[in-house]
Amino acid sequence: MTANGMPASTIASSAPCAPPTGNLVPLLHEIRHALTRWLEQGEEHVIDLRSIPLAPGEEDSLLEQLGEGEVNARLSITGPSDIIETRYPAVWLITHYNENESIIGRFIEICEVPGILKSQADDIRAGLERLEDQLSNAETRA
Amino acid sequence: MSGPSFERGYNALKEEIDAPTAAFFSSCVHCGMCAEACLFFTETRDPKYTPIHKLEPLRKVWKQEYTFWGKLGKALGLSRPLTDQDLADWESLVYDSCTLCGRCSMVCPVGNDITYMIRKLREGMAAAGHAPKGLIDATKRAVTIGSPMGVKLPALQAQIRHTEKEYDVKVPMDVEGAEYLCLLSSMEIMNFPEYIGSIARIFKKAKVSWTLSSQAFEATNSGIQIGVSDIAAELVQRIVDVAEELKVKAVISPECGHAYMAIRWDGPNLVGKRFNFKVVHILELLDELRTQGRLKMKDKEARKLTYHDPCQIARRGGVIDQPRNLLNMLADNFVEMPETGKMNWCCGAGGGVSSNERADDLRLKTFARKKAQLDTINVDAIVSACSNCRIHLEEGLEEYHMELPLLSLTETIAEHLAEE
Amino acid sequence: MTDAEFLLWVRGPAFTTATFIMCAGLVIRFLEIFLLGRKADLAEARGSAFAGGFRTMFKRSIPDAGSFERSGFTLVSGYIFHIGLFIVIFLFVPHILVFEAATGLSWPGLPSNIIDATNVVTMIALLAVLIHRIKDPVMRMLSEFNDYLVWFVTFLPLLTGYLAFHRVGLSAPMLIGLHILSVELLMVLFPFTKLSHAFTLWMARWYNGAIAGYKGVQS
Amino acid sequence: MSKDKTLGETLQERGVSRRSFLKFCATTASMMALPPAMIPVIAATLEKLRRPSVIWLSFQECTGCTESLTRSHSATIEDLIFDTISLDYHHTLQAASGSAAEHAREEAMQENYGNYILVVDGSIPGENNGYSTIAGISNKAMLLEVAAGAAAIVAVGSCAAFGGIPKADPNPTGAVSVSDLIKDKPIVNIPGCPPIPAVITGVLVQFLTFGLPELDQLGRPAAFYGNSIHDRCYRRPFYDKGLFADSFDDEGAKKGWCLFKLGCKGPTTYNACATTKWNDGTSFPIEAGHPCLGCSEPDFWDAGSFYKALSTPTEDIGKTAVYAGAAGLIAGAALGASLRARKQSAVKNHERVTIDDLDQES
Repeated sequence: MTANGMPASTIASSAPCAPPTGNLVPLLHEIRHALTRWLEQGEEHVIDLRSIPLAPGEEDSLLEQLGEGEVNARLSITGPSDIIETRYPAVWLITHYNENESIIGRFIEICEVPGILKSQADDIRAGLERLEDQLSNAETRA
Repeated sequence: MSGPSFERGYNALKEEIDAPTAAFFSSCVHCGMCAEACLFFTETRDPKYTPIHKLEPLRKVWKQEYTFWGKLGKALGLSRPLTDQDLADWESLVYDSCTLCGRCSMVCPVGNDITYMIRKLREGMAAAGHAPKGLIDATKRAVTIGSPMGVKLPALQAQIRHTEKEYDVKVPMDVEGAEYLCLLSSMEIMNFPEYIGSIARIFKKAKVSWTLSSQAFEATNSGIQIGVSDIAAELVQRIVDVAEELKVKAVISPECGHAYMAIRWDGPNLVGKRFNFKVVHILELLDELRTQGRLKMKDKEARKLTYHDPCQIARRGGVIDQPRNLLNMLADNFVEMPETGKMNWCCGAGGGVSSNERADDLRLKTFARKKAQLDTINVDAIVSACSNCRIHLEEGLEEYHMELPLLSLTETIAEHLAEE
Repeated sequence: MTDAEFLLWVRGPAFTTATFIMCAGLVIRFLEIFLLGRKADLAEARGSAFAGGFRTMFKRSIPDAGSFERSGFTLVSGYIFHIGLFIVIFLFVPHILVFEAATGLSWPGLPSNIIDATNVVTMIALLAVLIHRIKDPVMRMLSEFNDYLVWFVTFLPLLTGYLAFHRVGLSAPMLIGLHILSVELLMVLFPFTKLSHAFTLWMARWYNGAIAGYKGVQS
Repeated sequence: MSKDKTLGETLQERGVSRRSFLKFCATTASMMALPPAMIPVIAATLEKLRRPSVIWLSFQECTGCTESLTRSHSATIEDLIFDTISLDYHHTLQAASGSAAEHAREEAMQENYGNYILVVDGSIPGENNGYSTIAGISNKAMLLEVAAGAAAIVAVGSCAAFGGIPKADPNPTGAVSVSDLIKDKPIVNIPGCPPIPAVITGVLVQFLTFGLPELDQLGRPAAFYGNSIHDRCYRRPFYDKGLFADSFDDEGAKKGWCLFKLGCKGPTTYNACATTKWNDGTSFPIEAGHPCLGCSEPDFWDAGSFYKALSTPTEDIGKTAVYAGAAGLIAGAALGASLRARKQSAVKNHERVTIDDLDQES
């Protein structure tokens, strides 16, 4: 067993069913390299899972191997988006859904916090306006 | 008499080309492997001695006469037709540097029988007047005198008298109804008369009914070597006439390999009819006598022996096992040369090369191949079965300062015959 | 003509034309040789012409030890490229489908990457053969335009096949089209060049073996 | 919605959050097969974009392309797309009809002359007006008229891009593609029968964001048509291993082996099906067990049977070989007879050679 509580052989043995494209292990290595680079240079990295040919089942297998960690956030932005920190800190799985809950995009981001999770300056500004409006309305009423 | 002419030669080549020739030329991919099978190339490294290259004139005629594209190319003036000068240029390649040994025909990966085609090319060369002087003279002697070496009957009779006296045997002559008509080569009469005594003794012991003929004792056939089937047929016909006249069951070819080829395989095709008698090589007959228990030896040859396969007997004639059976009966220490039997190297003098003085130097040069073969086995004596090979082997051994006795297989058997 | 139109043309009219020329040409070549005929042998047979011919047809594929020693390069490179050609032509699944389309016969193929590796080896062997042909005095003397042409049209499909498999440079339809076109060039030239040795050598070996077999001679 | 406001302003007005916009940019980049690093650039450009006018012309077509686009389930994205453009004329979709519709087209052309984007689906028939006219105007005349004022043309679907099914042999209407008629405008081809909806929208976004995209030899945006189906196919390892399904229900088919033998045109078909997939990324034909038809390639309809392997000849070679053999037999026999005659005459011309004939001197 590894420190993660996962058998060391899992990666190899749980290798996908159906025709393996062989892209799974390289992908995990890409994540490993990205983590190293983040630690050394603070460089962030994004992987678009759509851009990589994966056989049916391979993506599930990848998600299974990444697992779920401490953070699990759901955004409501024209259809939901799930931001999950995987078992490996700083490895984030971001899944965008449309309003019908169909997946329209899936990314792996290596960073402290995915940008989309942070509050955005424009939204903060709009929020501030709303708060001020609310307060002035309250004052008027009062 | 119209004399030789290019037209007659060209016509002869057109006559000679057949389906096998066309298949052979169609298949040659110019891989060059035949060169390494030819002792004229291996001993000189001169590319012009590549066997398939020696056939260029014949190939040209095939291409321009018997292929659609070749004919078209010739008609459009795209390819140069064959000229008399081409034949003249090729004369020495076709006669001096090919012994018709057939080794190239064995290694060709696409299966071309190059030797078969050289024989055909010589037909055109001779008709065009491009045969070597030595061969022409030998052929003339064969036709006019009855032997290429000019041996006449009295000479043979003298040798017979000498033999009968020395070995106390009778040499039957012109015996009608004998089982076998025995043929000789003039070299045997002139250079190796012991051969006559040897067969006389063997046949006496083995109780073989045989005879010589005063009308047709010569078995060699210069017509084949020079490449004139008309003359070759005439020479074969003499033997056929005698064999039929004496009502023999079979004709015995002498040791001479080329004579065997002439009478056994080419003979019926030259005269255009099947023989009503059999033709056997002396070694075939001796081996048959051995299996019948009619050959009894008094002792064995103590020397370490090897056997030189004459090309026309072994590779081209198919008599390979018989001499070995006989040698194993005769000797305890018989060893093979490397590349033996059907792949043996020619001595360098067959196919008319020995009758062609112009080729003498080249012939002796190529003997280096045989020397190299002999050097690997270190024997006490060489046995062979072809007077032409024997003469050239002796010359070669002398040229290369090798002290090796050279034996005739038939004669050696005779020497070891049990007394009774 | 777009790449797709080109591919359709080589798979359609061009392939039909090439097939017609090759098949008709080979039959003509065969008859051109065969109808020259040969005289019956009147000498008493010692062996069987049929057995000899049949044996030599196959036995001549295995050279004697002496030839291996003396013509080793020619033999080894020849073996490699001929076996390579056989594997690449007959054991690549897309090729088998072509034979199946033409004859209805099918057989199992090899994995594509093995074919690819074989193709590379075959090309290297062919290049070696070419260099040998240019450098060896005997082969240089014997060689004529036809020999180099035959080399070229044999090499070309291997090269275009490699490029098509690895999609180098051009679009896939163009690469596959060029590959098929190079094969069509080979097919068209097949009956009229030394390429036809692939068929006539069986006749040549047959005749050689039959002549020898009749005489009871080993060949 | 005003045409003068930037997209950023419009979205803000509608209360679409910045996060939503970032999500849109991320999924669009993914769809366009752009590296994730491009997401901020897309965001910055789109934000400042003013909605251009779009005129959509439909000629000899089956409405499959429009269906593909509008029936797509990823409604949000397409909504956003249409927020970025002003679709001023699309006679299949628009409420107005008859002369009112044509009037809308003319107005849009006049207002935005030289700046609007022309989208075309369907091929254009030949000279005979009877094949297809709209409001009495032949397709060709309408295309030439509208194209004259367009900034760029997007040919949607295989018909507009390459002539498609109407152009299939023997092409009864004399159908041609947009690029056959228009030579002086930038044309982006989005072939497919139909094209992947996300690709249609993706190209539009890419076009609006970065201008004319990088095109291949056939005028297709390299971002979507840069790889063949075969190159990106998840069944590719089976092709490499030589494992093929021989029929639709054999073991190989069940195990998901390569469909090459069943006629898959993946190796020569350039499209994004294998990665973008269909129905919101659910699947694509090969994943559903059917070989690629190559519908986004020129003349796909004429490439022999859909189920004939790509490597095989399209015509009947077996029959050709038999005919060739017969022809060869006849020609060969005639040739052989003439060769035999030549040889016979040589035999007849033979003069017996005697010893006196041997010496050239004699």
